[in-house]
Amino acid sequence: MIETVTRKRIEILTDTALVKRVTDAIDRVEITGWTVTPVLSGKGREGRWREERVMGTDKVLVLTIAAEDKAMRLAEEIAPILTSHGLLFSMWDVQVIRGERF
Amino acid sequence: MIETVTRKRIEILTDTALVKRVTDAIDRVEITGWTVTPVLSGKGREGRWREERVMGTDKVLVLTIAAEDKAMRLAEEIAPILTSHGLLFSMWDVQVIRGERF
Amino acid sequence: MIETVTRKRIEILTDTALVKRVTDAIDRVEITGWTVTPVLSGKGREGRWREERVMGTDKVLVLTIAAEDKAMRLAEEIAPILTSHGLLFSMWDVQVIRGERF
Amino acid sequence: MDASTLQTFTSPVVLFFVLGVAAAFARSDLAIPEAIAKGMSLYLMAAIGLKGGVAVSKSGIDGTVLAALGAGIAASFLIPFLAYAVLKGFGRLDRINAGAVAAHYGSVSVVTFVTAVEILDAQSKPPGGYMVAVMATMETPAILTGLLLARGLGSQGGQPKGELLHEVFFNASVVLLLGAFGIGLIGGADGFAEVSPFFEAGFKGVLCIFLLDMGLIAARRMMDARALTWRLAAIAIGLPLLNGFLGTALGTVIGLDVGSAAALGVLCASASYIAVPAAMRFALPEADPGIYLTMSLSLTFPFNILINIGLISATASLLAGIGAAAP
Amino acid sequence: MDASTLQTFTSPVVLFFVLGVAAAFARSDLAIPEAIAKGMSLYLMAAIGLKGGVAVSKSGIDGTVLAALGAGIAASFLIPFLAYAVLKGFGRLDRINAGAVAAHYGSVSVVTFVTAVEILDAQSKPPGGYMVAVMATMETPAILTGLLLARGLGSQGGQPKGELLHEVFFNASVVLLLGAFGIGLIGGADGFAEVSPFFEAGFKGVLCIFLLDMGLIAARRMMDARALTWRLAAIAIGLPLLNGFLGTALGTVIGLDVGSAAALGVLCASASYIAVPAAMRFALPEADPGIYLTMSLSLTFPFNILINIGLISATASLLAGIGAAAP
Amino acid sequence: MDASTLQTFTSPVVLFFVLGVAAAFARSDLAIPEAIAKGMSLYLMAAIGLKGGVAVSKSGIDGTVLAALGAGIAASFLIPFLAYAVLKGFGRLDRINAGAVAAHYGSVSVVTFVTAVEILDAQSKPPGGYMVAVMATMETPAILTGLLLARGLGSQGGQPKGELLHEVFFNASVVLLLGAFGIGLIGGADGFAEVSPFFEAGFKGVLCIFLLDMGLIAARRMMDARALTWRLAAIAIGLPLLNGFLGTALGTVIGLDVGSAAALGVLCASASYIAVPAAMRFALPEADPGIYLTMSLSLTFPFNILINIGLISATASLLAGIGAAAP
Ligand SMILES: Nc1ncnc2c1ncn2[C@@H]1O[C@H](COP(=O)(O)O)[C@@H](O)[C@H]1O
Ligand SMILES: Nc1ncnc2c1ncn2[C@@H]1O[C@H](COP(=O)(O)O)[C@@H](O)[C@H]1O
Ligand SMILES: Nc1ncnc2c1ncn2[C@@H]1O[C@H](COP(=O)(O)O)[C@@H](O)[C@H]1O
Ligand code: NA
Ligand code: NA
Ligand code: NA
Repeated sequence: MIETVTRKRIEILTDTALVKRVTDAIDRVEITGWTVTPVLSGKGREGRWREERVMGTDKVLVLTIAAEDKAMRLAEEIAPILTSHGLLFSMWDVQVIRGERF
Repeated sequence: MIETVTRKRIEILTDTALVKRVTDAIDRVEITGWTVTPVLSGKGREGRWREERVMGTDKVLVLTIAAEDKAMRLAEEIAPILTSHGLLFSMWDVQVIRGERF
Repeated sequence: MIETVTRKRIEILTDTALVKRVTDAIDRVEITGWTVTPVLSGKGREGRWREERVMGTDKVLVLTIAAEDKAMRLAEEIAPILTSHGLLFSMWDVQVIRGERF
Repeated sequence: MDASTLQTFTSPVVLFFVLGVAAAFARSDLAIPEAIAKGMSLYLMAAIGLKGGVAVSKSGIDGTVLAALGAGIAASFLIPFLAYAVLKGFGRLDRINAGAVAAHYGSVSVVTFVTAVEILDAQSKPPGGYMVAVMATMETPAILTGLLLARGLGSQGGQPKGELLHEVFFNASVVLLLGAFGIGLIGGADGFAEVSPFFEAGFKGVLCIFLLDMGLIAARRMMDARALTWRLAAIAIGLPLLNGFLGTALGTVIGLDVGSAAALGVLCASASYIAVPAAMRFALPEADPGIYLTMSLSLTFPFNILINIGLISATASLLAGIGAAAP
Repeated sequence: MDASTLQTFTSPVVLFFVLGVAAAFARSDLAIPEAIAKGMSLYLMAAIGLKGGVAVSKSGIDGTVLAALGAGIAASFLIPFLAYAVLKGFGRLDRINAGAVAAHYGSVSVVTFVTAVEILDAQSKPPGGYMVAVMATMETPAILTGLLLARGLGSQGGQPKGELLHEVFFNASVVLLLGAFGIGLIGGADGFAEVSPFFEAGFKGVLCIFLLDMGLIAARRMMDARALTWRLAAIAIGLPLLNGFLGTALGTVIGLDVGSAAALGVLCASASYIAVPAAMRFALPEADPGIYLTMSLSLTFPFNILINIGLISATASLLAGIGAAAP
Repeated sequence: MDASTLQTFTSPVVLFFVLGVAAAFARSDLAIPEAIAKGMSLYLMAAIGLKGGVAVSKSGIDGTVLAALGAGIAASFLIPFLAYAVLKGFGRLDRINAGAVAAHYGSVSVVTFVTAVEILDAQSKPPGGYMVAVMATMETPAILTGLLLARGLGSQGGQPKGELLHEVFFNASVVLLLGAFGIGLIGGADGFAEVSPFFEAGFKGVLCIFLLDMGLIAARRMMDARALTWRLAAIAIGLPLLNGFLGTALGTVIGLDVGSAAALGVLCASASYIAVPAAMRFALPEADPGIYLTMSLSLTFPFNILINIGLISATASLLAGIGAAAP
């Protein structure tokens, strides 16, 4: 039977223009990697958005898997700009194979 | 240490043509927002699909984060059309920062 | 109140060129379906990548929902090529409606 | 099969389609990005709409045009009844699926039409510019008939009726085709001159690449398809043969020129695989796309492109000859 | 409104924009894939840059060109002050949002400019090729003024200043416009001849489809917008009227020909909805895109395309007439 | 470096590449959507294939053509042995990575070839149309040699051999190039006339934008690259110099005209960065893309475009002169 360990999977919704600020934070807390996936449209308190790629105001999801302590440090790094920059932050436990990578 | 609260993250796979029906249901149960992300291809009981964007029969994922009670109400809204409309519904617990938003 | 059951949601990050190897493994362990979603860019031990679609060296996420036993069999199928092929594997518990499908 | 049928196979447009089919069957990984394919389909609709509008701005709207419009709309409304009967009887489909497939056969395929125009032009039988308007008006009536057959008059499956009608009448291809037609009509030849390097000069090349993609998609879907019964496969070939003949005959009877009668035949023979599938996912989500897309896209579409357009063109010439010979 | 204003409405370019707006208001699902729209906007910038560079390689750089460049840069720096005052006073916006919106109005819209050039060309008042360089240099100064107004001189909201200036000066559209301008300048008419079938012949057609998309996007954003106050709506119309007049007058005073003066007026009147919004998400993430995008894209942009370009063109002719009459 | 080398730098095609490199190094956010870039690369392959097929339909297939095909296939099979030896010895790579990189250098870069054709055309040394077929056949043999070197004859790393061969022979660019070549051959000049406004007139413009994108991607990858050793960097420059000379000499010896000999030289000098990387991810997933992509795309590709094509062209003229002078 394969052995798995528990890590945190973090998902941050952010404006494309602000991705670098998010990934810089991930690098700063020394998480080994991250992955960016596209988003098409959405609705929030500030109303609906879609077809924003031409204007450069579209959003993406940044995913990263990390050990709990680094995940919490990332949460603290991101928290101050969460509301002002319109980010959405969520995390949960996942099982990974070969956890020493994260 | 940053304080987090637990919310439900719901993910619904749906035909692009039916997105509005799903997001209307989300709005009806008064969840504050949702996000749509693209899907490339897949396989299910009805066989494989890919390259459907030209035909308009492609699919997307609708993500939404909500408090448990609203999440359950959404599940009940969606359940009746789940099989007939070929939707895929899953949800799990996530930790979020500033949970009062959801 | 709607009844939900617990299943595993598995997420595998893989090179586009290797998708078929991953979905073949999913089919082999007799999971009913899978869904492929796009990825834009990322960073790992092997450095940063982006704009690889022209070169055909880009990546995608393969998602699949399955009962625990099948999920573990998939993990074992995938484990041997995990590091050599640069895959990223994570899984977690989700609640689904009408679990007999999975 | 006469010379004009064979001629089809030296056209680069058709050869690119064949290349796509061959590449897919050889399991090549060749693929056109979906955004590009979508963009090309919008381009083709805008260009064909404009061109038709400019043509009508020159020729004007007369009795023939109105007759063609009426014939097209009637055909789109009525073909689904015929198709439904065959699909339920011979094809053994249930009500929902028979209705959904019937809607596809009553509606039209823009690319089949466009390819037919290229082939007819090359055979010196150019259809009238107003046939573009006929095509645009034929897209939607069939959807209504198909839904009626699938659901009956009363229920719409919990689906608000207004929203549905709206979806049907303002769907993307109808709006773009008629909108561009209107712009062509307003701008006329002068307005078109400005934009013709883009919309006219590029047209055939874009059509080549688009058909390459449709060949890939059609053949891949065929290979992915789980057992489509031989009965349904037979219908996917027989129905366009029958509808093509009926449409061409109807066109000849109402007095259209050879090219336009052939174009009406092609419209009747063709089955939608863009506007209608999307409408069906919306309005009849219980219907199985594996049936209607495989029939319309993987069987009827290639059959029309490769064989039926040639047959219909020959039929139209024949019927016109009979008409001319008759007193 | 004189003849030249009305003439606007028979141009296919403008008619496609109207079609987009109408389709969106009719809630049609017509949509251009975003990758295609992005690709078209890059194409338009490369083409206009090349064309401008080739024109200047022929005409050379003289005093008029330098005066136009100076006037443009000054206008881009100064318009945000005017806009900010109006937005904070009459518009009742807070400092952050007033600064963000002001930056949009000081900067320029490439597509508005391009459409104006098409219209002015058709009215036999072609602007000088160097106006492309003027446009490119007007994109960024306004961003700096807007940020200064929003944040004051000191703080940059934790944002490293160097990174910000870099973002502003090397943003995609500035680089592409000036780069293509430089290539046109180096290659000259000979170099351009090789690539002109692509960049020149396709230009108007691409502009049509791009404006169709902008019509869809502008109208959809309008419908999605939560209460934009009537005060802000009034500013989104009034400001381009005022800036258009001031810019045209400035152009006339510094001795530009009619077409170029009108083009300067259009640049002043137009509000950015590509370069500046992205810069604001980066540098002023607290500002509400619902305000600045709706104003610049959904109100000012259509107003300029449909009405204001015509007005500015007429104004330029009028002012040139007065200038000529004066001793 | 003679005049023909310098001439390269006034071509808009090359200047757009330089613009892309410069923009990336200046850390501009300029980017072409990936779907557009993919679409342009398919367009370029279809166009070059068609053009080659039409040319051969005119000239016919003779001994020279067969000699060129044979020489190309042999070069693609053999160059990886040379490259492997250098990469393992001087470059200090392990077996897997040396084999993967060697496959890239034996295969070809379509865009390098296309750019070379533009430059050779401008220098009145147009290569024969059959060189397109030579290019297409050179894509895959090197992949087989590279895998052989990396894995030995026996094992394929658990990879079913049939699947792999299939992947290699039916990969997208081979299918599209040869398919379009075949269509050009069948359709001939008449068939091509219909589609030439799209495939011919747009060609150079699309190449400009595509090279802009490749400049951006190549330079960004260079900046993202973790330490590429100076040894590998030296090989990425030295190998194309050597292969370019050998290929040109081979072409001259087997009796090709100057332009075709130069084109063969460019094919030998160029390294694949589209077909082969994808094949390596599939067949040698343990190899590091950071090595093979950085070498082929970020070093060899710019070196070939900016310098080596010019050198090879001059070499070909020189060798032809020597050949002519010899008794
Ligand atoms: N900790 C992580 N979290 C999320 N994605 C990761 C992580 N590490 C690596 N990745 C992704 O996996 C890819 C390959 O990683 P690697 O094999 O470490 O180079 C990267 O380019 C990222 O897209
Ligand atoms: N409850 C939610 N679940 C999922 N996505 C959300 C939710 N709320 C907001 N979003 C996303 O976050 C974006 C910004 O939200 P807001 O800052 O509330 O306007 C929205 O446009 C959505 O894409
Ligand atoms: N077990 C699964 N895990 C992930 N995605 C699935 C699964 N089953 C089905 N899907 C997705 O849902 C779509 C429709 O499934 P079905 O209704 O079974 O044909 C498929 O095409 C897949 O994209
Ligand atoms: Na039909
Ligand atoms: Na302005
Ligand atoms: Na080579």
